Amino acid sequence: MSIEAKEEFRPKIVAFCCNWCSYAGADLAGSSRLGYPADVKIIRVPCSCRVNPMFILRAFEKGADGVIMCGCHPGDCHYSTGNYYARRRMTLLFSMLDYIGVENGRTRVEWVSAAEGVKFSTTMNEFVEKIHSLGKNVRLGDLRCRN
Amino acid sequence: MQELIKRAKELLENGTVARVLGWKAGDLPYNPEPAYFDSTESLADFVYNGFCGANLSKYMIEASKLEGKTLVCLKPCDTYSFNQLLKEHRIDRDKAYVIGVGCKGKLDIERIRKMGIKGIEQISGAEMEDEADTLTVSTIYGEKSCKYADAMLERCHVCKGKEHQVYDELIGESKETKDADRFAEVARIETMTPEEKFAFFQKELSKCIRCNACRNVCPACSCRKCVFDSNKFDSAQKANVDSFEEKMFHIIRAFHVAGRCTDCGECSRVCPQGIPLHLFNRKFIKDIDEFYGEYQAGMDINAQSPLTDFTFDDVEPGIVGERG
Amino acid sequence: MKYSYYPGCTLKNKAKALDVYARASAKALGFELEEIKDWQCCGGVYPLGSDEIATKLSSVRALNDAKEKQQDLVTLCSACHHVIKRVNDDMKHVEDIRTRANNYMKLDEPYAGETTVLHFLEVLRDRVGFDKVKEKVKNPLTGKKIGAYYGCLLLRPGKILEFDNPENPKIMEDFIRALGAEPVIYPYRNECCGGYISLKEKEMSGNMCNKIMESAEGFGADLLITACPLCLYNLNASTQEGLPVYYFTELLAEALGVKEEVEEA
Amino acid sequence: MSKEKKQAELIREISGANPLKCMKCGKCSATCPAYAEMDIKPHQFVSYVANEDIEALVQSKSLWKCLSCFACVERCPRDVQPGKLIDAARQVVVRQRGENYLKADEIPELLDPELPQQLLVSAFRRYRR
Amino acid sequence: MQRIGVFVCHCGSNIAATVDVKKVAEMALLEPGVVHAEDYQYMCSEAGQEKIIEAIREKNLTGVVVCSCSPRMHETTFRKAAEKAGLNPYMVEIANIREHCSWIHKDMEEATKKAVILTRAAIAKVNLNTPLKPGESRVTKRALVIGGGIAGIQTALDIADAGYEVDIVEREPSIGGRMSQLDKTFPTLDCSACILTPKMVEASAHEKINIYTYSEVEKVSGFVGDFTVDIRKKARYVDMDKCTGCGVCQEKCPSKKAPSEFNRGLNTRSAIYTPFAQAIPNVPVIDTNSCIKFKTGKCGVCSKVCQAGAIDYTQKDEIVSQKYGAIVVATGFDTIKLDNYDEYAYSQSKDVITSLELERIMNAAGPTKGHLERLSDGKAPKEMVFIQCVGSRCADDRGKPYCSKICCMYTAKHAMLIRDKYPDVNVTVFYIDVRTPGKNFDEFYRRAVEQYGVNYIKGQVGKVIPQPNGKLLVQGSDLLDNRQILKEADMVVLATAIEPNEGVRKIATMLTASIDTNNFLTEAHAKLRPVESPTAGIFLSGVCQGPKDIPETVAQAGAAAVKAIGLLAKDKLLTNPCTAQSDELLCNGCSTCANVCPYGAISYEEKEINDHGIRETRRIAVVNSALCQGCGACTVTCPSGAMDLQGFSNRQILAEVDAICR
Repeated sequence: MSIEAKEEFRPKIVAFCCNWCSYAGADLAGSSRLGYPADVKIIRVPCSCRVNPMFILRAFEKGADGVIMCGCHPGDCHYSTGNYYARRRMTLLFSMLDYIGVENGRTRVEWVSAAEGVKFSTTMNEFVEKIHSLGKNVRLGDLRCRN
Repeated sequence: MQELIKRAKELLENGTVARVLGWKAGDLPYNPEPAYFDSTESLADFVYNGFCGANLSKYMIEASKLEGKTLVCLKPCDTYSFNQLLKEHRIDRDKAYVIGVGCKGKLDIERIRKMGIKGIEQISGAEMEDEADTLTVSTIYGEKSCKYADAMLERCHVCKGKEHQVYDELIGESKETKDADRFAEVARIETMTPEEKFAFFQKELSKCIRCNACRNVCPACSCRKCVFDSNKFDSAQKANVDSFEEKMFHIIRAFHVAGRCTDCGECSRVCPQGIPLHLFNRKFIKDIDEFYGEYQAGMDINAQSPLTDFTFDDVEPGIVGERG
Repeated sequence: MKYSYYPGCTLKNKAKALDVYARASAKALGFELEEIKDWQCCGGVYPLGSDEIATKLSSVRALNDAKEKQQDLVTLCSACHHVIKRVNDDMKHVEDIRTRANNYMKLDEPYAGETTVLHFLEVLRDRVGFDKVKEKVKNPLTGKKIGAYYGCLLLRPGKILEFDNPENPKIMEDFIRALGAEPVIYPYRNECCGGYISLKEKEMSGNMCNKIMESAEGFGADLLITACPLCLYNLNASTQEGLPVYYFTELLAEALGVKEEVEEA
Repeated sequence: MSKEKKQAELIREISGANPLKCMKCGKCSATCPAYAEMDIKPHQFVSYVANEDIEALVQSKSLWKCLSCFACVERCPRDVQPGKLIDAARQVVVRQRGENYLKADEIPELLDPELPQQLLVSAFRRYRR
Repeated sequence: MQRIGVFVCHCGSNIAATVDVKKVAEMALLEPGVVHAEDYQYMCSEAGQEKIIEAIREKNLTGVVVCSCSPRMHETTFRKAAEKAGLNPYMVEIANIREHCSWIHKDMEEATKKAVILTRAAIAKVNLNTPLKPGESRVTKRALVIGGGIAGIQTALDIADAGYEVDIVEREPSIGGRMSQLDKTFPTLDCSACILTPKMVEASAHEKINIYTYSEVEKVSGFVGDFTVDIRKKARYVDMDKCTGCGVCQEKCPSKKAPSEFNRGLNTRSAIYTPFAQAIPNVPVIDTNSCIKFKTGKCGVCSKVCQAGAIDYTQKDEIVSQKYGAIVVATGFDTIKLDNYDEYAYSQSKDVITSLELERIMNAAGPTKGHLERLSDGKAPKEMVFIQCVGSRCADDRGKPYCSKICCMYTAKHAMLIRDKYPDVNVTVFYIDVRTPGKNFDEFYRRAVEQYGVNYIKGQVGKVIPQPNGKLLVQGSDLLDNRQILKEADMVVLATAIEPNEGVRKIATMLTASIDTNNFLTEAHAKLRPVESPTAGIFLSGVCQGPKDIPETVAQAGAAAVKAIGLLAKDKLLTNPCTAQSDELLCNGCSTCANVCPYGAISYEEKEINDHGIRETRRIAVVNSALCQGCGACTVTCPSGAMDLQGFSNRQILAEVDAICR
């Protein structure tokens, strides 16, 4: 590596995981030693329907480069219907972010069951790779910078 | 207007209503403002003309707490907001006597100014009774005129229709003024590159001075205490700094009213900076229509709002990336 | 109904019968095959290598031509069908191939697998309907016991070709029934005839074809039908006293009563 | 990286198949219609690539006996797709050595009047650069 | 300001090998509110917990962060320790630096950095934690067992023997399940019916057990200790009380063409039928799809011949609603459909059969009265080929990715039984691996080879080719001899993969129990809580959780019963205090929250409110914390932010976000 080489980009990635499926899926990825980059930090929520769009916007505003939400597969929600509401909320939020010019790849929803350690790990690897390809998130931190 | 005043007087006199919620003339010919009239005498100040754009439904929240019934004048589009507030138990139907007033499109003074008409002293042609489709504006520079339709608010060009959704009686004729596609501008933005989109919104939002006029006027923003003023989210407005709500205010606000916004257009109408705020709300409406089927807030009081509803095979959030 | 049609080189030459009977039958059944302009040979085999682009371009051209005309693309020869269908699948699902192919092609609008590729038999089954075909049959082939020989290229890989159940197909049997004949189901109908191996290893493909013939004969077939010129060649060339083998379109034309007019023309 | 390792990698890349998924059930060899003619059997192909034993593969006459009939691809329960591996190996040979299994001057004597174009075209594609 | 103690666990080397635990503790001390930080070998050990207790007492801690394994492992342990020291247990948060950090990262520096951030987030959360107190809920002392196979029967018997009421719901007209269809069982070759029927009888005679056959679970609501379940009792058209089980109706029924489900469709049964002779209850049902009376209105023979007058064509489905404290799922399995495996000619030849069909053929009550014969021509076979792993261990979407576990053993059993009874029949088994982990299992398989001369060939079959002469040509691999085999056989038996019974996904959804991509119900912990669902009050018995043989199923059924008994023995349960709460000063009373609440826990009240001196009556949302399960759906839908979730409040989550993104 040359001396001028820029510091390697290490994205900040927040993952919201529901307690019953995805958090357990992440635990399974851990106990199965299925690695994914350390850039991903998980926040435990009871259900994907607990994830307020404000949390996601806040993460971006505070400098997150990507936010992913994981919940139980539709139909398998521990609370029966939570992920269905979450699905609508996130669809609309992501669409809005896309609309204001925030790269769509920075947000993602994935349904990961407690048995899907492999899927959790692959998803996170993919997502981090995607964020790498998008680079640092400047837009959401920057929406109202008067130039 | 005279018929309206006459009827209001009758209702006040026979005790059906305790007050009238309408508009009174402002200090300029084009800025009438919402007002209560609690006596027949006070109705002398009552006006109803092309500049009475203000949506009075939201005032019914406070009026519902007052003694007696309130006569409220609602234009066809205002009735959607009224219904939505009814649905959310924010207003009391029994406390309102709704007169559906006619509407032939409301005027936007900014549009008139943009046509280069400045120094306005008098405007004629804006009265409900006026048949002509021309506005005559006398200015300090002499008399100018323009087409009524050209001076209309953006929202009137995409009018939801001349039918009142709720009323006790109707007074006055309404006109269908729709001559544009409601989602055309949203669709245009959707086709931009991310860079263009961002530049567009950054430019618009940078004008915001956080005066909260949009929030104050919005019939969906009727919370007793706004989350931006609440410490529950650590987002309370302190100084006007480069902080969370500063950047995200309009997006969060749009999300809060998603599925509840009737697209009444008041936010854009009152914005002193002329930010096209309705473009946020309309984006949600367009998405909701496309993803979950057409839905008009305030139309059917018993319909389930799209954000408190679901189907087992709703689209996945990934659709956003897939449709490009 | 009009379809774009990709005949392929063999059908312009040794397998004219496959082509002309198909066209005549299509006319009788009320649809038209519009041959796409300046088509180029598909290459005969699908280039399996994921880094092969140039060899896929002739298919992309044909596919894009159909797309521009907003028509489905109909094929007849099993090999062409196999190649074009798989290239289309690549264009639809493999980003790398799509990008590189489009870079070569320099089209106004990139091609991304929009065209539907249909084999002539699929048109009969899914668009015309075998019921309809049956109605139009003038000379039912009653009493004929016909074995369908599918070969490999129409069926496999099943997930991409989506032609029929690759291990137990029935489209040709249904076709045979529609013509008024009796299908003979025999287990070797989806086993390989040897394909291009016959160029250098006649004996090998001969053995394989003999197995097919024996099996079909053993289950009582009087004749075989196929959609592939190479299968027909191998089956004919390598078996001395085997069953006669026809293109399925010839029997179709016969049943529809248009065979003679073709032959006269 | 050794040459064989490179070639093994190239074969994996060209074929898009992963030999490590193989569970050694032998269904490919049970399926192959050209089995008898092959010196290296289809299931062995998979382990040769996995073990990066490419020289032997490249010498194998099996490369030229595979019919591309996709029966092994269709039936493989592990999605290893031996047929693709074989084709990729064939590609490696024709590309790197410039060695054509079918030479132009061989052709006339192989022709017969009934032979369809398709056969020539296919054989060319499979056997030559 | 909180006084927070941070405790970093080494977990032996599980954490300490990749995370610099000292550094984590050191960095934690720099965070606001942290007054104590230490690391220790095993925090969950007695000594580790003691350290926490000591620190709470000595340093007057108001909050605790334990950096350790997943909260799903030891959250309760540490909360209990805190409680011992007099701290509200909900003032404890876990930073998961094992499953989410040390186990998935290799680089020490990187893992340590991440651990520091995860700790920081937990500290930020604890700073905003408030003491919570769980409520109480009652326990209904009755259990429901869904499925009346050997798993369900065993579970029901064990729970009932402990003195609790149990209901079994069985979809079929009789209990007995898959085991009742088997002829013999491995590795002892007991007759399956001989060991099963006494259990069936015991269950039906048990005073604490109530059996609903020909019934299905329709709706489930409630939660652990207090489920309400609607059971649909499908109309039998036969009065259970009047019927004497004489069987005359079945004999006289003129419609005898319906395929027998019990015999896997290999023969037929009458329209009014009991599935098999030892059925419990021994009361037939009328299959309206094949009954002439139902199809044409004419017939009525069964009604005429029934001496007891038990036939009732007007019977309707009935819904029974019942309360339960615990629910055990024992829905069992079926063999997969073989549509994707036509290379084995199952649909082309009657002589290619599944192993379960062979069980019926070998059984004296089966379609051939127990004679081994070809279904195509009734001839006795001379050559039999068994193919293993049909649809199991598949990486593509044709089959199942898992090993079905029981096939190796039952194939050895079949091979042995055939060689024993018909010594002139040659038996060949194509296998990929022979898997015999179990007591006396390998010995059993070796007996098949050594004593009975079964020919085992390592290699899969590529194609089964029906021959014009009626024989089957089996084309397979012999990998050890490196040759392709062509073997002519009279019958081919496919060791077909098993899959969870159809409909289990629907049941899982009703129970909100998690289920994996293969439709097996997920256990609460793969190793430590194998018979419990992550959903409290739901227990797993038998193959619905994963492939298993009979002894394993019975063992698991007993284990599930014990878990259910443990729950039913309690009078009251502590409820999760992490419930939603509405801030009455902020609530608009708009009813949006009630719309999304899955538990109907939110209602509205007109309440006198004092809002900073303004007194008014407002419509406000009230959460019933006994019903609220704490999902949080309401909190996000609430436009004013009045609704918040205790333990996962908006401010807590935002603090975590901020700490991570800092």
